[in-house]
Amino acid sequence: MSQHLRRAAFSLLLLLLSFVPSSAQTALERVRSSGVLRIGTDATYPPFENKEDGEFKGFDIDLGNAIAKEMGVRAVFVNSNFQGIFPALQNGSFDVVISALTITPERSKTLLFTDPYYDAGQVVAIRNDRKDIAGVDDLRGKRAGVQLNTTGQFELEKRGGVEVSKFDTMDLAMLALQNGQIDAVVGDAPTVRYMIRQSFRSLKTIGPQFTDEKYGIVLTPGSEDLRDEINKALKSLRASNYNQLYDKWFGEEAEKAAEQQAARTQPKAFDLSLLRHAWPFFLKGVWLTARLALLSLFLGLPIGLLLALARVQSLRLLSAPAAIYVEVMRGTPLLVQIIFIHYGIPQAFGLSSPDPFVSGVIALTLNSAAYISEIIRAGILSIDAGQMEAGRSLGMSHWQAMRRIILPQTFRRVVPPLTNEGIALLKDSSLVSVLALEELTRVGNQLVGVYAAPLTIWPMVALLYLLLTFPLTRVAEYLERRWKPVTRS
Amino acid sequence: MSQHLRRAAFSLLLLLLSFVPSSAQTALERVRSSGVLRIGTDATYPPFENKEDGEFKGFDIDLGNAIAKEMGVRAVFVNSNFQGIFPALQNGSFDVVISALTITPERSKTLLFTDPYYDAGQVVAIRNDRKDIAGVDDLRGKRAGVQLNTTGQFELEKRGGVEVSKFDTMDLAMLALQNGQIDAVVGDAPTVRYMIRQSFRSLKTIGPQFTDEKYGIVLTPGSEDLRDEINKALKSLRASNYNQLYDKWFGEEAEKAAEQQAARTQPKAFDLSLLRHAWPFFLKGVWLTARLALLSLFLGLPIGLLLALARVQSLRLLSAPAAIYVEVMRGTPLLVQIIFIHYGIPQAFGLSSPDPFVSGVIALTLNSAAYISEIIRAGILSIDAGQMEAGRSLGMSHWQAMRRIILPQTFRRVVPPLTNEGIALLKDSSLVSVLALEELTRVGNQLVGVYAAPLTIWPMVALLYLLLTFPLTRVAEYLERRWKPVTRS
Amino acid sequence: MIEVTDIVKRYGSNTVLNNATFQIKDGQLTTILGPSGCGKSTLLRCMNRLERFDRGRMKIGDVEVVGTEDRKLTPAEEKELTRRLRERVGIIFQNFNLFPHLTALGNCMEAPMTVKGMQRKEAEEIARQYLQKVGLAEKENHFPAQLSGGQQQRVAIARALAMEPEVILFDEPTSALDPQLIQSVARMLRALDSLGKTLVVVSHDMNFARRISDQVIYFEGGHAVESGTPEEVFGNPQKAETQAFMRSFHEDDDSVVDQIATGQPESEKLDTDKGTRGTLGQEE
Amino acid sequence: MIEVTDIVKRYGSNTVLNNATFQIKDGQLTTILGPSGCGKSTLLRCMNRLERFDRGRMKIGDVEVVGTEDRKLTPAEEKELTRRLRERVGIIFQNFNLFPHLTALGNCMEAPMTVKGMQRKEAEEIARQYLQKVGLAEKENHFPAQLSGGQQQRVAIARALAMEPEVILFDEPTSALDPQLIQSVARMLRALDSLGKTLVVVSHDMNFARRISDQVIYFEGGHAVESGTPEEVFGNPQKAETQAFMRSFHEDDDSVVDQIATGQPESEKLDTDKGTRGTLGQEE
Ligand SMILES: Nc1ncnc2c1ncn2[C@@H]1O[C@H](COP(=O)(O)OP(=O)(O)OP(=O)(O)O)[C@@H](O)[C@H]1O
Ligand SMILES: Nc1ncnc2c1ncn2[C@@H]1O[C@H](COP(=O)(O)OP(=O)(O)OP(=O)(O)O)[C@@H](O)[C@H]1O
Ligand SMILES: [Mg+2]
Ligand SMILES: [Mg+2]
Repeated sequence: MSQHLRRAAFSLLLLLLSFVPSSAQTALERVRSSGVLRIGTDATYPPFENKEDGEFKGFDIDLGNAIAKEMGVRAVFVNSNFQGIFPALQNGSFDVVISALTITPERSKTLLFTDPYYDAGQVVAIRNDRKDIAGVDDLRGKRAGVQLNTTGQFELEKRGGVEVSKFDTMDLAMLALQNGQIDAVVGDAPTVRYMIRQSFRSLKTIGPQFTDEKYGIVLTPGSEDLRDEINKALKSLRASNYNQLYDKWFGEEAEKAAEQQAARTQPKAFDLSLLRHAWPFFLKGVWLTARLALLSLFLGLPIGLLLALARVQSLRLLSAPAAIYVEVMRGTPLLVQIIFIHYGIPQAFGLSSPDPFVSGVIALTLNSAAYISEIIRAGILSIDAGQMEAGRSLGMSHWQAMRRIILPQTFRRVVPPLTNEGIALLKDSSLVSVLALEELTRVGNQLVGVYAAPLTIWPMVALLYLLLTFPLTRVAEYLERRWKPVTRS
Repeated sequence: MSQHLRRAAFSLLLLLLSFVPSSAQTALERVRSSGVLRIGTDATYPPFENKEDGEFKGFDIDLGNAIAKEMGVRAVFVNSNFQGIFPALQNGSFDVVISALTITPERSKTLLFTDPYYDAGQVVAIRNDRKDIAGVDDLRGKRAGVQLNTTGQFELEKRGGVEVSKFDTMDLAMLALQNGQIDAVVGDAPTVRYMIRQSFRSLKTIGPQFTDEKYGIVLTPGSEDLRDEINKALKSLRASNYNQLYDKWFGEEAEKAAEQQAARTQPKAFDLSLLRHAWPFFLKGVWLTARLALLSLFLGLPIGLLLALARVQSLRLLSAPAAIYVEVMRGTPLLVQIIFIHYGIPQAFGLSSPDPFVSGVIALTLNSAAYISEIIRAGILSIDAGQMEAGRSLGMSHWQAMRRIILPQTFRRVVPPLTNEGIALLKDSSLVSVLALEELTRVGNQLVGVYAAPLTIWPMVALLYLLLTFPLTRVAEYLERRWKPVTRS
Repeated sequence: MIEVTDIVKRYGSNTVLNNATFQIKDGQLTTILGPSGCGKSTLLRCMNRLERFDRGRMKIGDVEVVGTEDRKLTPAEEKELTRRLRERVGIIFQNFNLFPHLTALGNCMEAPMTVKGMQRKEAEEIARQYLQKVGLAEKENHFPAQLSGGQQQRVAIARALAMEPEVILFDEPTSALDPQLIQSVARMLRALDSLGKTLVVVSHDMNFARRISDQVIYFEGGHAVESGTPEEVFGNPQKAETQAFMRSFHEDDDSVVDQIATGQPESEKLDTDKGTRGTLGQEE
Repeated sequence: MIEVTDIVKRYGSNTVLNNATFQIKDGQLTTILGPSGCGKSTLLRCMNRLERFDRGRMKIGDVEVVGTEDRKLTPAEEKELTRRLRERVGIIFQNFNLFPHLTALGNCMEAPMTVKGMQRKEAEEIARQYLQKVGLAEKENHFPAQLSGGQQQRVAIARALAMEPEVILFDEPTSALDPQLIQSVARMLRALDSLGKTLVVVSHDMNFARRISDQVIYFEGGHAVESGTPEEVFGNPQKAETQAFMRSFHEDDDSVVDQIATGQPESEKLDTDKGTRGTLGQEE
């Protein structure tokens, strides 16, 4: 599961730990009296939990129901995106969280875990045609792909002797493996298996899970009684029908079923159902990107105009600095400019760094202004010299002629290149993610980590950018038509 | 030390392990007979080893000399950049490597290590004014910064309870700490100390090193006899003057001395001496970036021109597709295009991925062509309709008039915006690092990891980009002057 | 033989050519006279297919063009038509439209090279020869922006002549020329004419027109009011419009000068743009 | 009073104005005649400070300008100078230079509004009034590209007049105009002149010049060869150049027509660009 999400959720958690709602009843009493066990889950992680046309489905769901049954109550599932799930648990929106959560010492500090209910170890994936690798131990001296900062990576590095290629996202690792650029991939068993079924039919997992991450059910500290009750339930389940439950979701025929199902949808089409879960993230990203780009464009235009004007007039005192500014701002990488504006400058003046968004907008503005100025300058120079002469001869000052005669003719000419710049800004804004701003590209990366379908998420991201540029280009087209110079015929 | 470097070196190593030169003598015999111990080192990692005006300096250097003395031979140091150091050791360019190398099981598989000679554990750094943190255990519930994939991160995550912020590079973590965005930084003791001395005087390290990474001297498998000899030497050194040697470089007065020295050069000026070590890396990056950008620009120009021509003529059959192409290529993020061209398309057609460089150039070309086409189109539209009429009335075909009358006038007008595009390409080429191409930006990131001075490396990177754009802008200026339309006065 | 029959050309609601009809014999020099805005330039532009007319027929040599409302051409047909038309017909624009990025010489060489595929040397020769004829031999390396109005106009003439078309359309070839140049242009036209070329000249310069034309067509309100030999049209014009127009052209008749001084009423009749043409006389 | 004294203007090696010297009294209408390329436009451009001349002095009203070689002005001085000069002096360009993005009306309103800070309504009134005078009342909403050559020229005239300058420089105000319009322009100039405005008109139209001017200056090779009343200059020119130039202007004298027909030698003398002006006669 994506690092970002996990960290984000965790910080939020720490933040909210403070105000736990004080309730007269204990957790268990509450459940008993109400007769319902409210279960929070992030239904975006099949085969553990996801929503198919409104229906909760998955191993965790069945498990939740089974447990409730054992306890003689009814299970009610509440869908909550992962970032919100712990805070929601804290303020009592539900009693437990069952959402394929790994039991970690880190979390145990602040949360209450039941006994583990699922063993999600690491597995090795290879190509179907690969014969010489039978398990993790055969990876000695081979190239194995992992996702950055996941158990898989740490494990391999602990063992050593394997050349570890770290990928930003699991899917990239799988792609690399499929394309034969690496020998194997190591990752969470369920995730890997799921991915293979969904999008990488030419790969297979081998050997046993060689570590154990265990999933557990989460409660808030203080609801020990409920925890114990659930543990009892789990124990008796293990004794009875846990196994068939397991087989239903992870057994042979499950695999087969899934494969058939997947086979029907091969190659994986553009799966809109994902949008149902992803849209809040996308929305956030799109909104941030749009704000960054538009703000910078509209702030960059006047500055660019001034720079252009400074360069087309004769006073060296004005034109020289403008020229240098353009040379430098275009010459140096935006990333460096962002880092300097956010870290360097404040440090130089002993100030604390500004809000990342502000730094981002400032950097994008100053940078785009340089490009815009050159576009406008070219436009101004393309206007026939006779126009300025005519204006001046009528008594206008250089600036008056500029404003009233030259610039109006210039703007209609520079609409297309200015559109270029606007669109470029939309893209460049993704660089501010270095300030940990979660704009569209970053969000895409995160979601690709969550869902197994890179070839679904990336087109989605692309599409969203397309949708972002669309209004821009439409406006540009309109202006072009609107300002079309009148010609003889 | 940078992940990238380590991995790169390691893969090179594996590659070269095959042809170990078969030598009659054993390693020890060779040393004895020649009377010199040839020591390889990457003199870019003070205080262990660096070159000050041609002189090897540092703890490892002194150690090397001491060991040689013990063995009754003379030490000769050979400087080799880290990527080349193991291959060089393999093919016998020197007998041992002393270069602050951590002993890892991974390396032990393929290399011969002596007993550890230095204990480089993890330390915690905080702001001088911070009182409430006395050691790693006080980090519970605090925000601690680490470098991605370093022992520091893994340690903290093992311990848990700490909110770990992962930074791409150590220096960014230090900056964040200095700016009070995090509470502490955890990292390799020597590195952290060195950084603090060099660039972060407002920070300090606290508590003991709470892990032990040990540095060892490296030999090739097969030179066990030499290894044993060196271990003897080390043992007797520990008995004698190892401590004063240690104090000389890491003791109080060393720190003071260094601080005074640093103080003299505060705030750290643009330290050109770094260039001496970094230039080979920079060179590689610059060269790759330049090739990517220029190739794409020159391939993108004709394509862009064709697109523009397709759009300014009346046949919908040609103009419509061109318009759509532009809309889509400008609309979607270059990163996505790169990934699709390198992974998506080959996968779709069951081909294996092309060479990353090729994929990169293709993506950049197709992308820039869209922007270029809009620039040229705007230029064409800015030419007075009378010109086309005049050409046509003389019997020229639409295309002849375009080629001979319109375009020549267009190009002089679009030089500035085209320069914009060329420069943008230089920057965008950094996106191909997603295909693990080590262009300038990536190299910068790596070097910042190696050296402690972000505010030295980043300006250097910026400067190099500036130097890359410089010829471009000069040529543009020249063309502008050269093509300046003749005016009345 | 050029036959123009009932040509109609509109710009939106504004009918610029209104059933214009006339013939021009091969090898003749025809001058088109008429008040400003009566459609002369438009006519020439239509004859060169720079603009399409809405209705009517036009026959130049064996090339026939019909109005767009009568028949829509396919792009291919259109292309072929214009090609054939333009290899016969050259035009000199009222506002020159010189190529600013080329020297006077370059302006004249361009078309022969690209269209006729001449060698540089050959084209250069021809270009020089015509620049010579218009007396710009030594300005050949000036760019248009470095030339005076008259010089620009002469470059435009040379550029058109260099293509040696059968039919040449001049839109006010002398507007910016002094009497001496007007004469040499006149001489040039005559010579071309005697070389069997067909010339159509739009001009405001009556003397010029009277002096050199075989045929004069008086244009007004978008159609050819009257046509005939200079003697006929200048001597005893038949139509009222023509008479009115001619009356304003007898400088030797001093009464005109007085007219002007006093701005007497008849000037109200001098209305061509259907807008009332004001006279400061009214204010005095 | 306009005094031009020994003005020299060079383009590189090419001396365009060569010690030009003349005076013009206030409220007079002066016509400058001369062969193409003799420097007339350049002179006007210098008088409007669109170009700087190298040597000599020029006094327009109380504004004095000296050649750049004699005295270099600071940007500030330059700015002030041009401002003062241009609020007195208006110019009408040989190639109009209309503002393509503005309608005929807009072209005439722009300056009054920006420079004189008039209100839109006020400016509109004035603009309409002058468009009226040049007979373009009903084209006021056309863009330059939608206007005929003559109409464009008249918009240019109206645009300049709308600023109501004391001195008006016309660079061939009638090149694209038909006789009727030439008359009304003549009338207009007269009227302006009777309003006490000083007018400098560059023209090739002798009749026009003779008819309306108080003073005629004959220009050639960059300096004023001869100046005087129309009667003097046209009647009995003193200088050889003037005579040669005048000879080519007596349409009633049929010999000229013959000359042209036969292209007889004297035409060789008709050289203004120092380049040999070829005549097709030679080829016949
Ligand atoms: N694109 C256009 N839209 C509307 N009206 C136009 C357009 N182009 C020209 N006109 C009108 O068509 C009429 C004829 O124009 P044209 O240029 O043919 O006149 P002309 O006879 O050449 O006049 P002149 O002798 O002044 O050049 C003019 O009244 C002009 O206003
Ligand atoms: N920028 C320039 N560089 C070089 N020569 C130039 C430049 N501009 C004008 N000239 C030359 O200066 C001379 C005078 O030009 P000018 O336009 O003043 O002539 P003119 O008297 O107005 O002629 P016309 O009556 O044809 O308009 C011409 O010979 C022209 O070639
Ligand atoms: Mg016309
Ligand atoms: Mg002129």
